[in-house]
Amino acid sequence: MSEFRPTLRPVLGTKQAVSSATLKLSPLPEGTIIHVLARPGEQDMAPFLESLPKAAGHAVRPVSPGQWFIVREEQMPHQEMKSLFAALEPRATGVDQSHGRVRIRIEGKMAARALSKGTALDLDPSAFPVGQSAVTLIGHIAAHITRVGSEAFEIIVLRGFAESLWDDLARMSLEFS
Amino acid sequence: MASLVPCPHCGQRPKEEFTIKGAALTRPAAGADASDWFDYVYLRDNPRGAYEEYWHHTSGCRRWIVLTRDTVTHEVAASRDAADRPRSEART
Amino acid sequence: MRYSAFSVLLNGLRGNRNWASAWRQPEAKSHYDVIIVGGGGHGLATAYYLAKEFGITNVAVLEKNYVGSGNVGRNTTIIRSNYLLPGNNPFYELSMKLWEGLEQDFNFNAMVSQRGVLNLYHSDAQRDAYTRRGNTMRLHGVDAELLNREAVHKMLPFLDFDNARFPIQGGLLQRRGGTVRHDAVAWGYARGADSRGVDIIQNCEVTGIRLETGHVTGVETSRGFIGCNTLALAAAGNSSQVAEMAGLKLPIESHVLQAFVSEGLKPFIDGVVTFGAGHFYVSQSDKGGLVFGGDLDGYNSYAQRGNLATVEHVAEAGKAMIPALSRVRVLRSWGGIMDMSMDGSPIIDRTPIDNLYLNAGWCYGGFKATPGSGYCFAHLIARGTPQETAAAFRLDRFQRGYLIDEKGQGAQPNLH
Amino acid sequence: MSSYRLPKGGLVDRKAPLSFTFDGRPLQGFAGDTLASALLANGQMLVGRSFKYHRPRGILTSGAAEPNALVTIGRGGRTEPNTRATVQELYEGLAAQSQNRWPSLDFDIGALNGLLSPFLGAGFYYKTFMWPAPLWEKFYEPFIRKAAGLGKASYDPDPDSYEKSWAHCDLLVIGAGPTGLAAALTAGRAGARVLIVDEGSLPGGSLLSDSATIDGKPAADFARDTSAELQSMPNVRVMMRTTAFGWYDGNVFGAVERVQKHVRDPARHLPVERLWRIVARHALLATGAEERPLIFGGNDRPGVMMASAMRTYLNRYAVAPGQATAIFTTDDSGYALARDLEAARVDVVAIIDSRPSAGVDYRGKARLIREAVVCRTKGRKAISAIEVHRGGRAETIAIDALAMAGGFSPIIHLACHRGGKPTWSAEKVAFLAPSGLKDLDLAGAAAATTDLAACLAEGAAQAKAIVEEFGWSCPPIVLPKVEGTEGTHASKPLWSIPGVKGKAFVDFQNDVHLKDIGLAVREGYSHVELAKRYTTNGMATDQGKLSNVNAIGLIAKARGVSPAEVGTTTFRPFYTPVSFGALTGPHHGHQFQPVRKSPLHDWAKKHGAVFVETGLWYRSSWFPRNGERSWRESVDREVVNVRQNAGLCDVSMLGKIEISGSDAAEFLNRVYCNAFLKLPVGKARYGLMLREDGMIYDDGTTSRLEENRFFMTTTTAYAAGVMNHLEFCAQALWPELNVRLASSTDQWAQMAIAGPKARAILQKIVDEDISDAAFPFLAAKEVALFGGTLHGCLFRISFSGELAYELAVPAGYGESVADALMEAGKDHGIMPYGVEALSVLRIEKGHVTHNEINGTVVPADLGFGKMVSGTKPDFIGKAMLQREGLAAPDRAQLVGVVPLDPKQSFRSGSHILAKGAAAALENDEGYVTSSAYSPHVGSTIGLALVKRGPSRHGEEVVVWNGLHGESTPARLCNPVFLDPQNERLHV
Repeated sequence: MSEFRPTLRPVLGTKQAVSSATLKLSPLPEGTIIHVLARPGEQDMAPFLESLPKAAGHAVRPVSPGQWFIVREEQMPHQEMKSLFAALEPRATGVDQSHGRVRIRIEGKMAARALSKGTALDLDPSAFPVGQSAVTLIGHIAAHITRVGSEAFEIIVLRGFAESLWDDLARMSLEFS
Repeated sequence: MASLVPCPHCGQRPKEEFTIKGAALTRPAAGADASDWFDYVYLRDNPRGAYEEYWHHTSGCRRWIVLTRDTVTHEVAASRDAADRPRSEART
Repeated sequence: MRYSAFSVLLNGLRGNRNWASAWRQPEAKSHYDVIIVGGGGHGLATAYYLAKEFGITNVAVLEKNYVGSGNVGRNTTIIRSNYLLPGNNPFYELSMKLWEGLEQDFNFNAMVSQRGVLNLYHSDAQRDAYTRRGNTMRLHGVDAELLNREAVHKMLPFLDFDNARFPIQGGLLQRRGGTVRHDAVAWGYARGADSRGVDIIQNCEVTGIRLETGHVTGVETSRGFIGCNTLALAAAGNSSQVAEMAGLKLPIESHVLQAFVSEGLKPFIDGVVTFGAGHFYVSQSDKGGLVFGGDLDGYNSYAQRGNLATVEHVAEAGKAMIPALSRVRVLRSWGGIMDMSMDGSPIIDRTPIDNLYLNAGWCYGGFKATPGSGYCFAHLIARGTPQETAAAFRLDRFQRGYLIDEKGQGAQPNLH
Repeated sequence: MSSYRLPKGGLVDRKAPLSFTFDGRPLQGFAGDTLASALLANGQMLVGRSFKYHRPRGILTSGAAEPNALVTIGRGGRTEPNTRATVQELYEGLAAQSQNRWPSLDFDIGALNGLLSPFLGAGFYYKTFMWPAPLWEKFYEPFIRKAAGLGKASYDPDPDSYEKSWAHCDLLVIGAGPTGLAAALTAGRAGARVLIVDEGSLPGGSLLSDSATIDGKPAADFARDTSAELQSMPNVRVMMRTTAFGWYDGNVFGAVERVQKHVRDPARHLPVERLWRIVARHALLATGAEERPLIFGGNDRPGVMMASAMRTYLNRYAVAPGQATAIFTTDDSGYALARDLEAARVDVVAIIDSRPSAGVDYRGKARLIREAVVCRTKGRKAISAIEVHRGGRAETIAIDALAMAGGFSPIIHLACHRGGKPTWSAEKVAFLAPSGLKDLDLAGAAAATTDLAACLAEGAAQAKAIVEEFGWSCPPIVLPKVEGTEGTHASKPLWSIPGVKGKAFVDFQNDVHLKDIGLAVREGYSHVELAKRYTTNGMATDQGKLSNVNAIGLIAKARGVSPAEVGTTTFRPFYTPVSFGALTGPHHGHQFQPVRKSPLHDWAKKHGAVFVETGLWYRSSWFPRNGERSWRESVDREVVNVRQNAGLCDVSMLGKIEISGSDAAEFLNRVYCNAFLKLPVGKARYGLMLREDGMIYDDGTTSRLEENRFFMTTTTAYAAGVMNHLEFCAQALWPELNVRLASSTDQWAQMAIAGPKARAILQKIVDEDISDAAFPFLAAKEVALFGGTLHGCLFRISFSGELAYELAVPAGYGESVADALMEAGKDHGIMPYGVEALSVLRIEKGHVTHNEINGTVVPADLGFGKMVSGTKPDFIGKAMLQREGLAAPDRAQLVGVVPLDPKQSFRSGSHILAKGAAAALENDEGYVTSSAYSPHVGSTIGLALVKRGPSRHGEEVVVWNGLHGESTPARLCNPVFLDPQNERLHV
């Protein structure tokens, strides 16, 4: 069946974006997410990851000590990913999470207020500035939050929970939509 | 504090983001005799006051941490990553 | 003074001026045959049965606070004998049988009310587990019924049968299970023991255990030294602290378990119901409050208070089980300190010190076990041999590998 | 006469009339009214019946402490019993019902209990109802239960929504009265993040009831202007209708916001209540004080009211309590009330002051009776007269309303929630907050400061100190000028009143009266906790806000000690009751827990799957087809088809963990009880993971994809637990090992393709050669699909006992690949199969799951004894596994079991008895862990854990299920019912 072309089925494909003057909730394309795990004792690899030649158009998100996500809008070809993984060794291991995790964007004046209905993070810009990431519970679902703009957040969640989290975020946004 | 837990990596986080294992004891060496193992697995000092225990930031950074917490006031005196060996390996 | 309808009538007509004190406030003697540490339910029950069943009356119960100031006054008042393992079930059934005759026995109305305990199941696996449990009960002659969804619906139509995340498939029912007015249990045993000569000494904290050549000679207390031939510890919640005074380290952790009561309501729910898809169990007191609880906070604690995360966790399970609870208001929450043992089952045994006896590790089985625990502990102290239904509650079972692990969670107390 | 609305004044909006009903009677109020003020304005003084004696009760307070005026409001799923009329805001169409009366509020049969009261004293029920024993449950108790309780809850589900939210601030101010407003203003102007919460609908607290002027304008206007300034600050958040109900560890406060409890038709996009968890760097309690009742005969009669409440109704709601009022006071607050009443042209007949002299100079018209007490009231459903004692002389004075001022108790509730004990101040005649509290202070009346100007100053000063501590610089404080108020000096405690006649209530709602307290002390229940529990004093819905301190005073008097020695009962959350709805937020019904969806969920759906909840997942149980009349038919078909052709099963929810690093193999060697060090690259191995206590924790296959890269699978149920456990081992036990763990459960759509035709089907989409030679049993590797357009992992492992593979592909392509496999297998008769069929297949093969791995079995119990490495120096569980009990000869161990008569059946959970043995616990030999109908065997088969099981193959036993009245003769046998030589795996 070498003529068969498998088709991607985005998990939030059927979800309608929530949009109002003060809040916008939208699914991000299922592009590339690579989980980078440094070996124990390895020093901060963020600069190295930022500098990766292949990293053009990538963003690096801290996850936890010695762990990062590399994210980008487009899918990464198999070979390109293989060579990226090779470039990481032996300092770190790369694990493909492009399908294991899904990205959602929530932005607008009320985005932080809406998120506060789920997370205990203090989202005041003084405590959670642009570029900062954290893994936290949103309601009952664990997710990775990054402030990507003064009033914009990117949320990364496990694929299996993506629909539930989306529905929760939509409910949390109701007041502002 | 058992309401907000100071994660050495993530700062103050709510209890529900964590999984609690219990007494932070040092696992005996492979060849240790049965009584050491029994002590490690089953016996607890269960003190009133300062207590070292393992918490896991399950819905956060997923690191295991060691909290030094008071079992009467719930105040947390210290919090460190479990991989950072305590000053003394001596079992309490 | 014996309590009866007549005595209530008579004293009522005399303006209730002649009621005697329910128990004396004696000064401690210098020496007793038996000293029991802990004036909670188990300690008082032990004293009561020592005096009544085994004729040992030169007994003191030492309580650091007031009678019943521990978990006997801080629980959700449930009694049941629906245990899974042969090591547990006969003991809790003995306790149940004692509950059934208790009030006439100690002449105090503790409002023993057998309105049934129903454990809901939501999956085939839970159903099978309850089938196994129910059959253990039946094998021991304990009443048990496995209800299907329809039968549960008929019994409790207001549970969530329409919109549940984890639909109710049925439940395991023990009709003889129910509730008891918790404080009255402590008071009834205290009054019963006192009337048989036991000295109940409140505000008397044990600060040390005096040992001579591996033998207990007495206890140091906030009221001075008191000697004894036999020392019996029934200080659940603080077992580790008291045992440490004798140099013993126990397979026990102290954890806080919260309980709650709602505003008073006209009859809303009759028996006890436990949720199978979350941590929630509820009954309604004779006063009208819904009394409910859930899971441990999960951390070691000696503070009789918990935190909000657990409160919300319990409330969520409650409304998931009974949607109509939504507008019912919760009045008060409190915490009890559980003696959580390493396999979830209790200890009633001798100790390496020959005249020191231990009653501990009740986890949250403590209240329902009160009469059985008192009787079996008294039996052990009086006869030197374990009462047959409590024979498995050995202190050395952990070391020897004969565990009684109902939940199969292993050596992690906060999971039992 | 009765209460009525004054022609002018108050903060109600007379241009906005509101209609409401009480017990069906249509009444009118104004916007700004509470239900209580509106009832009083309509002359409705009788609002409820008491708990035990069903005495007529009126409105006692104007706030949260109200013990009497509890009503049921709302209809259907919005029914709210026990609602305090004193805090419920009036809205158009509000329907209120009185409670605990039958047939009507005016004529209540229950009132007969009053006649029996001599026999219904404290704890009477502990002394009787014991004979004959059976009657307790059959008669006495049902009667008591029916009589007890207050309002009636509805069984209808709640139509409204709730939510939760977090908030963070530098300073949390609790209470927006004078003290709180001054504090918030000071901290806000300094630039700190301030959150101020108040349970009321308007900021101002006592200012709204005060006739004083501040900087020349009415106190209420000062409150309005101050809150307006606060609202305008970006760093300040004012939250009204929000009650802080609890103080928790970490300086976290629980609060509930009543977003839409003051409207008839809640807007759909907003919750009716919102639960807040507020994280505060510091908190200031400005919660004010509660006035204490006085304990004289008939102090519960409608028309008797707290002095401060009467003043609130008068000044804030323009409601007069009556036409001839009297004031019974022990402090100066009574005189302020007298002045305001007279200003409103309400006749004050007398002021009865228990003290020889007042701290203020009263110039009003009322007759002033010093060193006197009210010892009883008269009247039926409303007060008509009081009996005043002065010296030896008694005098009856006709009145229609009585105010009582027994002194003030600071509201320190929250400050005591974390274990601190209140301290008694003889000087202030009050219990004060525990000393040495961390990150929390009290100010104003909550700290027993009573003078208005002093409260404003104290609030500002405390806030200044706090924010300066945090490093803000505070602009100088300008205190406003307060006029028209006198300080109310501490009252002279008057715990019990000489010559009291009739029932003098301490706890109004629970009908605990003076004699009950005395009785409790006499009977030995003199410890404050015992007295509470014995008399139920302080256990009503108001949690003793009005009664506790008076009870303590009475106990102290009876015991001849000071209140300090008696101490208080424990203050516990909640300050005022909180609804389940608020505590639950959105997490109920289907939202109780999130749903975790397999990437193949919709694929299964389109093949007609019946789903079942498995943890948070939904798994497909079976795939019914037209003409199949029962689930058994479908499952049998799926099972037979796997054995004859091939089936496709979604196993995506198995836990998957990628383990890498140069020590990965060593790591696995320590976490599994069997050997993994030498597992070849390209091979999978079944592994058993033990707990440190030697019991089996979980099982699964782990494959070595590269020298230093492993792919572990876990059971679905334990996936999360295993990951936590492995992280514990890697981080806490052996941080020196170079190993990294990544959960990739959600990355892969995983399919089991099982059956004799599996290879033929799979080969159509897999590029590599997967012949038995090239890809034998337990082979594992990364493969290319569809000519290299997609890459995945292929494992030749089998749960069914057939030739089988598990294929993992990127989740987003899962459905597409499953479609391709169904297409490729069409001619081979491929069918989807669900977990029910999977279960039958594995039972036939004797494979265990968590039905058997029940947390109390060691490897040997399940026939895995030989797997346990004897050579490895260490692995989790090794040491404890050596205990004698875990090798005891009579341990329950795994066997198969079949009914002697194939037509007979048995269920999981049935117990095993020796043939002929009586059904008794001492004869219990074990139990059936799993059972199913086996098309292969042609009968029900089961797996069981039975004492000495392996040595008893062939023995006849009885499978006993007393719950269903079943007793099935059966035979123990080898647990492997199919292909014990594993030939089918290797084709």
